Amino acid sequence: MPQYTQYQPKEHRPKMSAYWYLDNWHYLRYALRESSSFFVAYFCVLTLVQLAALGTNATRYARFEAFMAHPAMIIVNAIALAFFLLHAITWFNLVPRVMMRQILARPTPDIISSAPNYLVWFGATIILALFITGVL
Amino acid sequence: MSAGKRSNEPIVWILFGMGGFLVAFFLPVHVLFYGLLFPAGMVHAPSYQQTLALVRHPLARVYLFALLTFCFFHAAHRMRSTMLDVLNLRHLNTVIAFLCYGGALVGTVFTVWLLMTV
Amino acid sequence: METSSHDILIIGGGGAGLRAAIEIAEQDPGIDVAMVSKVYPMRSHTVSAEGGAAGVAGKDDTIDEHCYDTISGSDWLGDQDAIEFFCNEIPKELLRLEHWGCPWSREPDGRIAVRPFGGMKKMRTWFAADKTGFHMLHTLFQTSLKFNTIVRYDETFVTRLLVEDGAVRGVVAIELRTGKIRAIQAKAVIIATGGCGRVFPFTTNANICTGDGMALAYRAGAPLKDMEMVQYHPTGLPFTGILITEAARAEGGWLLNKDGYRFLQDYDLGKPTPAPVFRSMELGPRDRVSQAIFGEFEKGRAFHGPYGDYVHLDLRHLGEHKIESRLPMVRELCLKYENIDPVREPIPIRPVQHYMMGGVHTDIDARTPLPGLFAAGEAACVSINGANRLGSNSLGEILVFGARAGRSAVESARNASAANETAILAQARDEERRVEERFLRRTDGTEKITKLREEMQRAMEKGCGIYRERDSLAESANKIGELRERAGNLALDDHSRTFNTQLTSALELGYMLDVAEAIVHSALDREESRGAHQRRDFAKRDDQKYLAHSVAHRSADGPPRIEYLPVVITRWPPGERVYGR
Amino acid sequence: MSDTIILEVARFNPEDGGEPSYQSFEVPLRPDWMVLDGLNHIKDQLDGSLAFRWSCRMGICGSCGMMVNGVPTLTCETLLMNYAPGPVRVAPLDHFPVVKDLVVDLDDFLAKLQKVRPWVVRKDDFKPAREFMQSPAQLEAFHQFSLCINCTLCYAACPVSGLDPDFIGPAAIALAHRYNLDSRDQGIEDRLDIVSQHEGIWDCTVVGECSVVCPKHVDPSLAIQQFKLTATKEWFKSFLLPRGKH
Repeated sequence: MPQYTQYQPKEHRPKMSAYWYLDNWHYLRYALRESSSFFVAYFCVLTLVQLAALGTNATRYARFEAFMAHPAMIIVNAIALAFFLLHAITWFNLVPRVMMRQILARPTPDIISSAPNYLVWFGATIILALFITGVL
Repeated sequence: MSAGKRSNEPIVWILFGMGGFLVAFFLPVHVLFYGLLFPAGMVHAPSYQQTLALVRHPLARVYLFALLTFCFFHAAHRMRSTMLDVLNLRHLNTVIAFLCYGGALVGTVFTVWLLMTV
Repeated sequence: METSSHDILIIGGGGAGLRAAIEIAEQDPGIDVAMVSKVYPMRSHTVSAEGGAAGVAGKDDTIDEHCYDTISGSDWLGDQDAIEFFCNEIPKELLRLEHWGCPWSREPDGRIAVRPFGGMKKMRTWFAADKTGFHMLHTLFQTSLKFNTIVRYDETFVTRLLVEDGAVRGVVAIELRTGKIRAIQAKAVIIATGGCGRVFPFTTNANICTGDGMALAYRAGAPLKDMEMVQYHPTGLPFTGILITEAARAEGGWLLNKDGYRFLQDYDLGKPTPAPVFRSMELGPRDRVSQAIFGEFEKGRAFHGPYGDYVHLDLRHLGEHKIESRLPMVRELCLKYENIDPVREPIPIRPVQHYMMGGVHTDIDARTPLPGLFAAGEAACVSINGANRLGSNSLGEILVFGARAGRSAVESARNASAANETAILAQARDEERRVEERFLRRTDGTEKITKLREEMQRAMEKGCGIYRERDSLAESANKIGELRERAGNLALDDHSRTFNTQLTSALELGYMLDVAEAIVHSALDREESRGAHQRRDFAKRDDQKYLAHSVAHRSADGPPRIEYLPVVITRWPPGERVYGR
Repeated sequence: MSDTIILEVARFNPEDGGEPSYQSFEVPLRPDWMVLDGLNHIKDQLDGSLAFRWSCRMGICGSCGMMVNGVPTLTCETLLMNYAPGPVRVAPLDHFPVVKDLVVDLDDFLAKLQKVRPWVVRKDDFKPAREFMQSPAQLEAFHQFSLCINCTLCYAACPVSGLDPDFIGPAAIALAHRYNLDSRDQGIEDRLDIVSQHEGIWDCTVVGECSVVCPKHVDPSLAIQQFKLTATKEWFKSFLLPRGKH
């Protein structure tokens, strides 16, 4: 018989991998979704810089615009856009569902809760685009 | 985990939640124009004067204040959870929370100052 | 050896055990009650019950009608005083469960909804969709968590009752996680371990239903009553034996043979009507419906599948909405285990062992003949089920008699005399030695647990199926006797202490063989046909000789001694069982 | 197609003093066999010392959850055929201490379950002579969250449960929420005291995997987020009306 400290079971406690978020696609998607926050912070700071440039004078703003046109900046901003879209889609599929469930107090098809958000998103994007481009 | 001490997390959570909607609804179009289409010259950017006039409009100031403030807190909250979960820095929770929400607060102060002086 | 001691000890953490524990805790917070269960309580087999629990609810229904349905359903073998007590108590118990949070299905106005059920003349079966047992068990378990006085020994396997001076004084049990063998003393012990379906090869019962409590009591000297009364449920899925609830028929499902014909009309169960009619056709009692399906098998009017013959349960005409709202689990089970959708296809079904009407002999107060020992639920036989239990009476039984056992145990524990602890602990150490020497340390065994179990199951199916006769019963009895010998020579691969499930399988096999012996000998002895006990060689009911409970006493060596106890008849003299007319 | 499949089964026996390892077994691949049938074939025919829990084999008792190819799964209702040609890796549920082979220690989970007060709390001591009236809509409000079978797959799927052993976790919070939503219950304040703490709902970062693996579609993730809404509402209430709470 193997030696064994009777009645003192040594349970095996597996350690979680430091790279657990690579274990499956859902976890990775979660990690990416959370990482969008770094780009949100980045873009907010960028907007503050833009405001500061605007508030100084036209030359400073032109310099800001030149900086933004640098290919590296365009690539970073393209990545930021991708992250914002990932955020938007995951957010609209989840949060309105929780709120709808809270309000209606029964399970509802996801389409009912998420569809209005996509409509609002679409509308807001068009209106903002008109303001930003100076059409309105 | 004894009964009685309810967390004050709701305050940051509600800011995070508001920010989540604003990020989703509005940030994509911002980065699309200011970060991509204008700099790349694919859409003609409005002039300095036009842009200045736009942000000086009272409604635009209110909008930008709300957008940036909530987005800062949204980002702060998520950066904190990313550091706790993904980077597994749970033992530094207090420091991380201080840095993240503190950063968001600093961002808010700057936002107010810039919007008032622009 | 580690020992502990409590006022009352409950063996089994299912519906009856939990109900007893709550009753005791509510009666007197000063009483120290412990519950030993070989699985976590919410894993208990109560969880698998589907259709509902019967209790008079509507204004057009009366207690007397519930009594009559139960008595005629039992083929007059149920004790009428117990049945009357049961029918009076059950609505209160079901309400109590409602107050504890059980999510009963509701009428639009907020009252509890009821549905029809087999053999019942009125709508009186309370239900929580088709997961009634699940919801009842979880409600009971969660409610039990609020009582700090209930001590639980989860995943602790009882190997023996401690009996001192004729009275039960506790148990010896193995804590599975550590392998620690401990003595748990108590002034009163309640057995609530459920049934023993696993002695049969094809059963709706869970893996844990191995008759542990029945065998423990039987070995300690308490007799087993009406063990020949084995219920076959008409509708189990072929291969797995998974239960398709009777509620499927109560909601309007039809039984069809291979010609698409509602064959129950050929078995004196009434004429087919589109909508279900109480006590008729598909709403007949389980024994008669199972026998009818078996009749179709014999006439060659069934389908032939890889796991034997089967007929169809057709729900298609109920429509998707009704199936989803009233029978969601039926649909889930069919999709998962048969890859068919009952909304579009008929369900293949065949009769399957489901329930033991018999069990540890108790009186109306849940007392066994052994002082200090009580029993409730499927493990016990009061008897309210007689020769055939009506669907939806068992979920009520665990509540009514679980609570009753709790009250009786409180009384008994209060009046118990001081125990001779030295003698009890000596017994416990003997038992520890037995488990270690016969199983854990033994290396020269030759018999395989699996093989013996399969042989037992085959013998039980052959001898104690839906129809029985002397020769095959005698053959099965011999086989069980032989297997009991061989079970003394088991070989174990696992000699470790930690969570040794092979050790528990070996001990369970011992329990099952004891119970199987009681079943087969009780069946051999009852030379009549009544309810679930159908003898080809004695096709008629014989009230002259057998309006009586069989009571099997274990003998040290050789077959059990079978005695008979008269049935309690109060207001309903034995009559003909009439269905569909 | 081959008529057998390889099961790589996690083994661990503390009494061997050994490390956890995997052992391969070849089992028949039958069209109606579940993963559990494969394990039972091993237990019955190949190696009787393999330890795992199972009981109802119909997906309702919640005993037989294991990691199958890295995914928390109820082995009694998952076809072996889904993993053909194999091999299939079967391991104990993640984030729990392992007792032996495929058996994990659930004591901590049960303690958490009890902690959230999963029973009807009445502050007014009202006991109706008959049932509490509850409309089908009121039943519907909590019914989904009452379907949890305590199989703990959600804990194995939840990285936060792995990172923070104190996290009350998906199933227990969903159960607390179930009682909060029950029209018969008045215990929400008690439960908020327990669950609206960092180790309760606020530890959840909405990975959402708990709801993906839940075999009964309880959607614990939804329950937790709803609970956060409620807790936030209550927090603002007590902030604005500090003495509103008697």
